[in-house]
Amino acid sequence: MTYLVTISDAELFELAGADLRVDALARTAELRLLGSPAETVDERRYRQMFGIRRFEQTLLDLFDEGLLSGTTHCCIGQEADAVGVIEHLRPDDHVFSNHRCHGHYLARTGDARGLLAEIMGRADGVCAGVGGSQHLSTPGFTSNGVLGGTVANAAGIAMAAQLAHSDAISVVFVGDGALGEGIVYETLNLAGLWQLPLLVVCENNGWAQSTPQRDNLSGSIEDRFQAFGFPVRSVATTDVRVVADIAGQEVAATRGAGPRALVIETYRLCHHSKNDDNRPEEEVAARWEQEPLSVHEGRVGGPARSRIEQEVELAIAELVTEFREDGS
Amino acid sequence: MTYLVTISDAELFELAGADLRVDALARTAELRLLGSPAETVDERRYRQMFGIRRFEQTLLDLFDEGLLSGTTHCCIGQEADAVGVIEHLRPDDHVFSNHRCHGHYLARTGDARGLLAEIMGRADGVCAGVGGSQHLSTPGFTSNGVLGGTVANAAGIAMAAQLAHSDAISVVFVGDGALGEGIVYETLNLAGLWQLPLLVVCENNGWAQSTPQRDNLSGSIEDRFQAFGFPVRSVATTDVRVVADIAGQEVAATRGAGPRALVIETYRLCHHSKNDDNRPEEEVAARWEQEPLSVHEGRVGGPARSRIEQEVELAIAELVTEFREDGS
Amino acid sequence: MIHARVLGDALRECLSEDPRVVIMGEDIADPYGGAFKVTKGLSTEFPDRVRTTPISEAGITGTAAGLALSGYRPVVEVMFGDFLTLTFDQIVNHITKYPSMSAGQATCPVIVRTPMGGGRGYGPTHSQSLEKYFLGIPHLRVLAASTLQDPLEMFRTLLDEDDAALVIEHKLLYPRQHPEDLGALIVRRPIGESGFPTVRISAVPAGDCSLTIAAYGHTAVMVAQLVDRLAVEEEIFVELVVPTQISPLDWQPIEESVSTTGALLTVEEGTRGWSWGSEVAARIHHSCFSALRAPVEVLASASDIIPSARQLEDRMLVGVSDIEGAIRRSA
Amino acid sequence: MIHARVLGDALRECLSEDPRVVIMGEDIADPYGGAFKVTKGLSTEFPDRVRTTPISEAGITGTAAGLALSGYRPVVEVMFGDFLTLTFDQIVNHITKYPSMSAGQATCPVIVRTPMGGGRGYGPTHSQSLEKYFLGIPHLRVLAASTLQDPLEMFRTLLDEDDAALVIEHKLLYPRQHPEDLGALIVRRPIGESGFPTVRISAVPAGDCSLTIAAYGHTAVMVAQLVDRLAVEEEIFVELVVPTQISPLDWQPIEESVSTTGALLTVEEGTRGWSWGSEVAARIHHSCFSALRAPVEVLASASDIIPSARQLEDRMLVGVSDIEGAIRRSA
Ligand SMILES: Cc1ncc(C[n+]2csc(CCOP(=O)(O)OP(=O)(O)O)c2C)c(N)n1
Ligand SMILES: Cc1ncc(C[n+]2csc(CCOP(=O)(O)OP(=O)(O)O)c2C)c(N)n1
Ligand SMILES: [Mg+2]
Ligand SMILES: [Mg+2]
Repeated sequence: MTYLVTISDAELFELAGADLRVDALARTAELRLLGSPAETVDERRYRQMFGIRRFEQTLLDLFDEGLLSGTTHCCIGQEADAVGVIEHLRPDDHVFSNHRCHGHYLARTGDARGLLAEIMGRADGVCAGVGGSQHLSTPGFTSNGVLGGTVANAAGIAMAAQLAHSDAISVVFVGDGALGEGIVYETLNLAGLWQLPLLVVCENNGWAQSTPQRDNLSGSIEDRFQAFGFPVRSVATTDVRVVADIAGQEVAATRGAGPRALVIETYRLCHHSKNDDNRPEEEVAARWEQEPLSVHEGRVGGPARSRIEQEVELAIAELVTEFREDGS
Repeated sequence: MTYLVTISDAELFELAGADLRVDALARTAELRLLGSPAETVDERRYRQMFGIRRFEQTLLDLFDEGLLSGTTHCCIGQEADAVGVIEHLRPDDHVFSNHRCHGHYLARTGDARGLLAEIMGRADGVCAGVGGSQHLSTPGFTSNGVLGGTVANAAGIAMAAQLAHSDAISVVFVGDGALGEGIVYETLNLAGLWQLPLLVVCENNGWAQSTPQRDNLSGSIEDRFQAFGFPVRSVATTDVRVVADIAGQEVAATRGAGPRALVIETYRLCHHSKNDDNRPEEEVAARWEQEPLSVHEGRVGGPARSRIEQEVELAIAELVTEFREDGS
Repeated sequence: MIHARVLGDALRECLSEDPRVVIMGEDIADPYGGAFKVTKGLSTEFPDRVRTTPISEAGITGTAAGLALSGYRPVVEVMFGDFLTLTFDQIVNHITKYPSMSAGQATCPVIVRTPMGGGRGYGPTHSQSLEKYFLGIPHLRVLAASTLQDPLEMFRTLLDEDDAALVIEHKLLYPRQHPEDLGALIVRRPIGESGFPTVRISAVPAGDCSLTIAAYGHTAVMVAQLVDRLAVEEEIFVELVVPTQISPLDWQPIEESVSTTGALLTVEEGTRGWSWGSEVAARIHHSCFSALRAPVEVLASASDIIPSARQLEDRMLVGVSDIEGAIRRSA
Repeated sequence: MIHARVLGDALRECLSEDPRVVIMGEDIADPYGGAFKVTKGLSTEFPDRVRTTPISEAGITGTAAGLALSGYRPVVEVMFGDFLTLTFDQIVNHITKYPSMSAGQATCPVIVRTPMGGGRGYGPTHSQSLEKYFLGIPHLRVLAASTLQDPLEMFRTLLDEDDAALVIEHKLLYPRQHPEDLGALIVRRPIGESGFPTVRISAVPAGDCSLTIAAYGHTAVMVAQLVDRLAVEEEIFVELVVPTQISPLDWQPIEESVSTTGALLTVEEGTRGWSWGSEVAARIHHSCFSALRAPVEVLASASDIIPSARQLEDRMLVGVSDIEGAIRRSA
């Protein structure tokens, strides 16, 4: 059996026994990458990012084929955020995500089967086909396609950890465009005031649907967090190592402490959803030069890379074949 | 005939002819202070602040007497803000206010009769008794008791000026507590982005109803405005001269230009509404030492002060007598 | 004891019994204890779990949602029911969605409580009864507290279940004695005492009543007094049916009553048009089509804002004389 | 021409005719032209008055309110009807309040337009028909566009008046030919052509119909096709009544129809319980009590969220076969 993506490590399974998450783990173990213990951190990161990339590219193909319907938002180009941040989280931490949640979900759970089934509207999807692409829920992970409100929800999860005297943290991924929503600032105020263990990760990809940042954002993202008393770190990178280093520090600093913000300047290389990209072609092309896989791949030896890629491709192919057969 | 409060000057009447405001002026002229042309700026400011003070104290007395019902929020201690800011406005500017709006309304219109009638629920009130204490509306002035949303409404008024290529501005008074509302930040973003001629005057009195600022505000008020690209001025004063100087500059800078914020640190000396003050007595007592009338009164000669005080007292007394008789 | 204290004591009891309970709201902490004093004393006893918040209705409610997703039982106080509008997105698109869109994996049992109602001259934005906009939201319970029911029973039942709930209270009930003194009236409660009972009140046995009146909250208390007075003074006998949960509604008690009386009047303080009574009329006229000797009458306030001036407010809101008139026309 | 273009052209016409018109919404500017392309081209022609905004539904609507208070005629596009929840406070406590609470001194004629509806697999938060929560808001008009009406006429009427309005559109109508091809059906419009006409559609003269169906928007279009098919294939004759303004409602056309047919069915895509049809049933059963030979039937979707999976969504939302079943039972 091959596995697609991992977030697991020894600690995860240790904790999971005492935790609701055990169900989710069991249900989704099949496509969960444990990797061989011999796999390096760089290999694991590559495997995860490659897994997310190929998963989403497969989704887009299936859409084109007419096998999927509805809508979907891929994170092609932003995989380093999901992987670099989430590798630092424990099972009792919580991730809140938005419309663009596949990468976060896969990095968090490895559950490619549950996610593909979900997006295909199958009863064995992680939310039985009810939630669909943007509404995922499993212990330790929630997403909602309505922008902004998730930040408040994530703050409540942080407050729960605080009330329980746990050092678990709550991480919320939010786009630059969603910073238009007022509830974000209500929450920054509240989280700052009550010193909730909330890490806001702003994936600043410079665009919101069709709108460039210059047309929807005034002032500065970093200053906004700072103005509410959040320590802010900011980085412009698609390098998973860089993300992981800084995210590791931020996760650690949030644990048992107050809220923080991490702003990652990145870029979405795919359409906003399926067929709606009006950005200048040169702009997109230039960003392909820095896409996370190519930035990172040199750190993984050729043979290891081929093995990982083959395993991932195979896992996805098997899944697609299986679902295709079910559907026919 | 004596007049209570003024905002008028030659310019006002010049413009008013071409303007809707003429109705409001006519309707309320009776208690409008034109003052003698000989009256100095300091005398006029004293008259206005004294007028607001005595008007509100009278309100509270009438409440105790049972002649008024419902609720009301007085601005005793904060009169310098209303007077010092609004004296710079033209008839075609607009003032948006909140629950604590009597001072703003009186400084803007001088319409003590319309306001008292309104709060008493009389058909000749400025809003026919429908709006009541916190929902006033007259050309150039609007208030709403629902916190936060008014800032967006005021931005729309600024946008109207901008679209009309007018250099009128929109001024909104907002409390420190209302900065909890998300729509405030949605508006800051929008106003910053579109460079709307909006002046946000934050009356930072350190309390929101029963809640001290340390329990409801994280970070810094000034930084919040700045983070959205607003130039901010900040001043801690109850001196109408100081307020007027800085407000004059801010009003001028907003005209035909983009949004700005003026934060005035001040103090409310009365209850939040009628009977709900839980602040430490010493804290309140200490602030009485700096109340705007006593800070300013030395600048008005004794005889002028007596004359002004008598005129104002008389005007209010006449009004109360008249309404009392109507009611009996 | 006054109603506000009964509510406060019920909340205190919940805080004591159930460590998952967390109360949040604007100005709810001591010494102030909330705009209507319901939470007075609670923050002193439970400082961690009774929190005064910034003025952020949406943010608080959204935070409560997160707490609820994590197994806590947040109770949000919205200072005036009028400001529920700011929580609407959290209620419709977050709180009531998470359990269902996760196919039952998540629960999000947020309780929002808030005072509705006019009669105090607070004007257009502090006097409304906005519950009608929250009726029929899938997966939301809407409950109306009054001096006719026990709030502790209601809260305990909510804490035993996993549903999101909006509890509406009424400003005019806060200072009122609780429980309501119903004198010689016959009061029937469902056997087995559900936490959300539908209380039935009449002066004579239901079989002798010529009209069913459905009402809740403060309006129901007004009607109860009329039931008594009209029986004693004029021998007009009606049965009042007071549901605790007003959406979704248990139709059975109303149907049972109407099948005997043959006529139904609904009364509520909110504005007319797509109001609580509309659905009641639609459903009861359907299920009791042949039993009804006249169409269902829906009495609600004018479709307008609530003026500040007391005399204008009185004219605008459904009052005792409006109800009395409607009863006379229908009974 | 497709419906989306007809809507867009109507807006273009309004922008040309009336310099007070300002359109604001998320991603509405060219080249994108809005999530559903209704505004395509408009920002190029009217760059000052057609503005893409940040993602701030409340802020935009509140800003529109200020524009409207200043004499402009803002038209806000909310990208998905689901996000109207975020505008609720501005609509309830600001926009509809200013005119009335100023005793008529202010006007605040904001128009909010938004696509409702499912059928595209967009899932629980992008498929809802939330209009029911906006029905009966004092001083708000709620209008439903469809291929059966002329949106230009509607917008022009709104621009001639001073009322705030919510215009709901439907995602499934955008790509549809407009006007609807009604073949041989008899279509009656009120004489004098009000801007908010109630259109009546039947295969045979109304007097020969055995059921009135009230519906709006996309649902009305579905019903219109059924009216035709059932008449041709099975000689079931029903009259469809389609109001443009769904709240407040002009009762007269429905009453007139029901007084002939003796039966009424309402159909809507929103969830059942305190829905559009509830008020229709409540009012019509009252005004046509003796004319009705059976209770009014209210058909709406299940009181649940809208699943993403297409087969689950189909099952949950009112569809043609549900309507057909209801017609067979009632006609
Ligand atoms: C409340 C709300 N308003 C609007 C939308 C529609 N919408 C979905 S994604 C999106 C753009 C979000 O941009 P950003 O937050 O930068 O995230 P990105 O798509 O760039 O990852 C918009 C406008 C929504 N889902 N929710
Ligand atoms: C949306 C909303 N939430 C709550 C309230 C209740 N309320 C009225 S005034 C007030 C305190 C406001 O504090 P601040 O903005 O500092 O103004 P101040 O009273 O100090 O002048 C509160 C909570 C309201 N009017 N509107
Ligand atoms: Mg973005
Ligand atoms: Mg304050």
